Amino acid sequence: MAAGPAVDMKAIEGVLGNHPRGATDALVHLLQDIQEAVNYLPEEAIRAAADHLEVPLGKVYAVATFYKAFSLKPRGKTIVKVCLGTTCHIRGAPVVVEDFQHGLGIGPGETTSDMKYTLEVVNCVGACALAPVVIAGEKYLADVKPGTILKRLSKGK
Amino acid sequence: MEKTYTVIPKNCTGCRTCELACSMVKGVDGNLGHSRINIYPTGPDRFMQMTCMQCIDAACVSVCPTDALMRNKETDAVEVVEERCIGCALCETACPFGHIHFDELKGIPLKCDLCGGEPTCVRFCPHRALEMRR
Amino acid sequence: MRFTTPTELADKSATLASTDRKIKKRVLVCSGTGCAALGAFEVFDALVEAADGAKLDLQIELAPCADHAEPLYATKTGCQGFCQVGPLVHIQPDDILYTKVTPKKAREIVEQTLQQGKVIDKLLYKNPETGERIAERSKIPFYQNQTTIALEGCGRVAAESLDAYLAAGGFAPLAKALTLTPEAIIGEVVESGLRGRGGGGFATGRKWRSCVAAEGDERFVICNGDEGDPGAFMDCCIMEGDPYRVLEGMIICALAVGAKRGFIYVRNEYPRAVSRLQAAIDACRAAGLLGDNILGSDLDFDIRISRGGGAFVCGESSALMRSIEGNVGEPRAKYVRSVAKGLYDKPTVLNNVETFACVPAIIRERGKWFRQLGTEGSAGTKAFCLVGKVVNTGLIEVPMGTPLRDVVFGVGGGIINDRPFKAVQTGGPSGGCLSEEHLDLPVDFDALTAAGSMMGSGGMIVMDDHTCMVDVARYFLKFLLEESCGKCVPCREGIFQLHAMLDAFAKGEGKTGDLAKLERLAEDVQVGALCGLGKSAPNPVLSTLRNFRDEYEAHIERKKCPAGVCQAITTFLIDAEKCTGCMLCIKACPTEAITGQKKKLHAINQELCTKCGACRLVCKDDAVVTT
Amino acid sequence: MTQILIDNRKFNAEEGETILEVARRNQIDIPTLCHHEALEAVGACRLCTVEITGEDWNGSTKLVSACLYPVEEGLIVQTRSEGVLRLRQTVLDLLMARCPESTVIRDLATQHGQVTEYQQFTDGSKCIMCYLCVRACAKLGCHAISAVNRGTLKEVAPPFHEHAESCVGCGTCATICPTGHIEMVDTAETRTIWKREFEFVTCKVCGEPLITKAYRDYALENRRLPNDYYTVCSACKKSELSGHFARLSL
Repeated sequence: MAAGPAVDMKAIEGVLGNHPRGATDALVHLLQDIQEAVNYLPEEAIRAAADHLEVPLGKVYAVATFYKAFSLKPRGKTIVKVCLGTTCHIRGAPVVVEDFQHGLGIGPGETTSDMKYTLEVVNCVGACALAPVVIAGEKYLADVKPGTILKRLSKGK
Repeated sequence: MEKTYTVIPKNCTGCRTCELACSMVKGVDGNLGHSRINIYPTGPDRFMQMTCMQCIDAACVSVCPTDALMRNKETDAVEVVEERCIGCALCETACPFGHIHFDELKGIPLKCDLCGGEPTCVRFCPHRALEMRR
Repeated sequence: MRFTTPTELADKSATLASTDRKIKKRVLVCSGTGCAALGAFEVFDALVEAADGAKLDLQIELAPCADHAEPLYATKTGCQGFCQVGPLVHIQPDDILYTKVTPKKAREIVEQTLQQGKVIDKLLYKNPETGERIAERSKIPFYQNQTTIALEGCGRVAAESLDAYLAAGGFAPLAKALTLTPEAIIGEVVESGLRGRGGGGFATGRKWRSCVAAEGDERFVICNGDEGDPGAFMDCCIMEGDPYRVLEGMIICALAVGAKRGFIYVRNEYPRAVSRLQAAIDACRAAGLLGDNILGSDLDFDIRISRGGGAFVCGESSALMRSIEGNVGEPRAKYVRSVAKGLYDKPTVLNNVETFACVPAIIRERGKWFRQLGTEGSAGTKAFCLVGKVVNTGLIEVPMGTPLRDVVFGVGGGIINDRPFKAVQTGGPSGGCLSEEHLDLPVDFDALTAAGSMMGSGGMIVMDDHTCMVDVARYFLKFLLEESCGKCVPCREGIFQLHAMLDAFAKGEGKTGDLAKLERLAEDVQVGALCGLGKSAPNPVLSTLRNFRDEYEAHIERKKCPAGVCQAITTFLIDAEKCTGCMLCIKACPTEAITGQKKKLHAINQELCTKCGACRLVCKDDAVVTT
Repeated sequence: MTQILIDNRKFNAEEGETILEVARRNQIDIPTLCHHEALEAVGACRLCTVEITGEDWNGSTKLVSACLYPVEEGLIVQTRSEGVLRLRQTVLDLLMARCPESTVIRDLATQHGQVTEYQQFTDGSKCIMCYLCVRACAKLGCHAISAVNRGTLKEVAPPFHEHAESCVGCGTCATICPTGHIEMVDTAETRTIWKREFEFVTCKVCGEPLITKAYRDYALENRRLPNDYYTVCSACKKSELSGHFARLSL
């Protein structure tokens, strides 16, 4: 495992405490809570979850790699989600993804080396009227025209 | 069960006809290594036939995780149900007598199943050293 | 307060309703995702500020949410539908709808409309065809042709307030259901002709009945809110905008089938729906509407939220149940139906959000009422998300059987920039594309299926002549390729190969005979895959092949993309006759590939052109052409 | 007891039995890749697809997987209909493209008349994702490997794609793998599998490798067997005991 930032075990233990020991059906929830707390799923967290819920590690790993919401790699400060829903697609979202590749050198699922941005592509976020739409952190950027996204990101609108 | 498989070591001359017969019937291409019965010399002109004793509380049966070893109610033999075997080879290790040979190629254990009640080895033993006794 | 009898509930509702009626003016600011992103919160703040200063006797609500303090990210709320012209401000009881409101305009609204009763003309919706301004919301064509049942309360009430739901008559259907026998409730649902809104269209009443008939010591009710189809967000809007209605539908179902535990499986991308539903569940527990002895009756029922992990396949019922159990969301073969062996192998009723949202109205108005809406085989109404290259993008609900043309050109207002209509994609990735010849098709379960598409959950994506159908099929297969669980061979390997073939077509690498190969594999995946996702995965290919075969042939035989979308085989040029030298395309081009001066013919440098199509998108004169 | 028709022959079946069980019992060949009698059926390979209909189905038919479909009274099954054969062929064609290196798949595909060539994967993998190894490992209670990721990227791997921690080196996965995808290397002293090296217990008489120490420990803990059973190989057990028995029979 590549050396990432130090893992906040306290936060993880805090999350574990919210789920009863051995509650196997809470697995997906627990992993979601951990990711919310520490931004990704560090190996330590996956092990801790397996221990806590008394689920085989292999199964936890299978679940963590199956669901798209989970990231096993540390993610950037701002998670930029490019919607690739149908409307966004036909209104030019693939070009927005290319803009990231050209401008920041990151593809979907990748993080800039300064840990500033992580690019994620998501299926329809239900904001088709704003297509193509990009969600930067918590901000919706509407009607993203080709070649404009990086400027808008730095301006935050 | 009507008859019991019985070895009579004092009649055995070490001719190994039983091994040959068994491997012809049960083995692959008559490979002697596949014989479920083996003859061991135990002294001058003394031999011991070693084959599965179909133990009552069989270690191989209890160790199997998939119930791939089952007792045949008619013959009382412990048989391998190949389709149920996942190839863990625990039975080979578990048998205290060394009577299960795990065939790496086929991925299944080989053991004596009494040939469905009429053992070939008994039929071929020229010296009545193997018998089905009442 | 905790209601211990239906009468207590009815009294409280009546009191709330009468207080409600005393409010002179009510301003509803839409905070749906679209409006919020366009500045609905700033509008709301400005309205409140101005109203405070003017000391007005009125109520301003951020409909449907009341907690605007939360970050924008979380405000994916159920909306008033007409996202295209947001932010929307709806003033009641006058039914005035203001569109594209800005904070500055908000002050104007307070001064002129609220204080002096004057309608501000320039904020009204302008009918693009007639140029006429329309004041009343109900007279705007977009709303005029709609009938709302599932979306009845969406965007009209504050979503987190149980009181608001009660004031609007909420939970009266539950009180009524408590006086009925389970069989009578099911009978009502059967009578209504309600069919599952999630895609399959299975008769809801019959499903409930078979669950009752199945053997088991415990039964479950599951609400499927894992709305994964790209371009569909109806369920999201309902869960966020009217969560109590969904809960009420589930409680009535639990009463009918004898379930004690329920689950709502909410898609990972809908955090706001989770918090809304959780708040609603908590409020219901406190009010004695969930938990033991609901409204003093024998009914014990509680609901838990289960969050999805971002997997489209979990919209499939057996995968969804595996996911609730904490497993990888792989579907199982459904040879034993989930009503008999579902969650934890117990009898389970699984319906989607919109289906449950229809139930309270059915109990209230009787099944017969619901049945007379819609068509013979498809009763009631259906919510759709009308998106794509259509003028009025938004959330709509129309009676089943409404002709496709009325939806696209009536409610939807036609195609953007008056381009030619090409296709409507319905049913999401599992659905298909309908072409112009289907425009007069009545939209219902059976008609769509017969035309080679399907109802699906209700996404409706409109496409114009600048949409390439090969690209659309490729897009959906790419989506499915990433979303296939990977369990069975036809889906995992078949979709990969189908996608690879379409990829080759888009690059101009298709060979004669490939279409037959594509078709055969698509048909095999359709019959051979394990679950509904896999079985329907080839639909986008098969339906586009059926209706737009010539486009495929153009890609393969002529190595050309008629719509000018597939980059590798498209060249962008400027039509010297049409170009007016307006410089719009020069500004839009991200790679500075277009040169030219004002009022002079522009030119595209092919070496620099990345074929993104930005120039064509902005050109008002149709001067950017593709070959 | 119900009666069903398979390939126009009538068979009795117990309630709860699958089509495959009834067919196999009556020596009707239905090919499978992911099926194993001792492991829970998953219906992943789709090779066992058969065509079913019923008398009151008005002539409509359905393709279902025989390993999962429970029999019902009056069920009519065709194991070699045109649709079945076509699908089987497609499944094998697809698997051929997935793992062109696998001779098992190639033989099977050729046997079924391979017709269509698809874009081949070039990663050299022979894995067809039948889940047999994963299920067998779970059956033994080790859970050392699992099916991770999804879609085309789905693969069998230990947690974190690192060495398999809870693996005991029993080798069952390699034995059960139908295509020989799982790599297991044995020397006189060690076994290497899933990026781990295991030391063998050797026969204390002849020194032959027996089972891995980890597997022995696992079996001792989970199967409650006396330690000595593990320290002598089968041949030496027999040889030692023959002398012992000879003395007894005197």
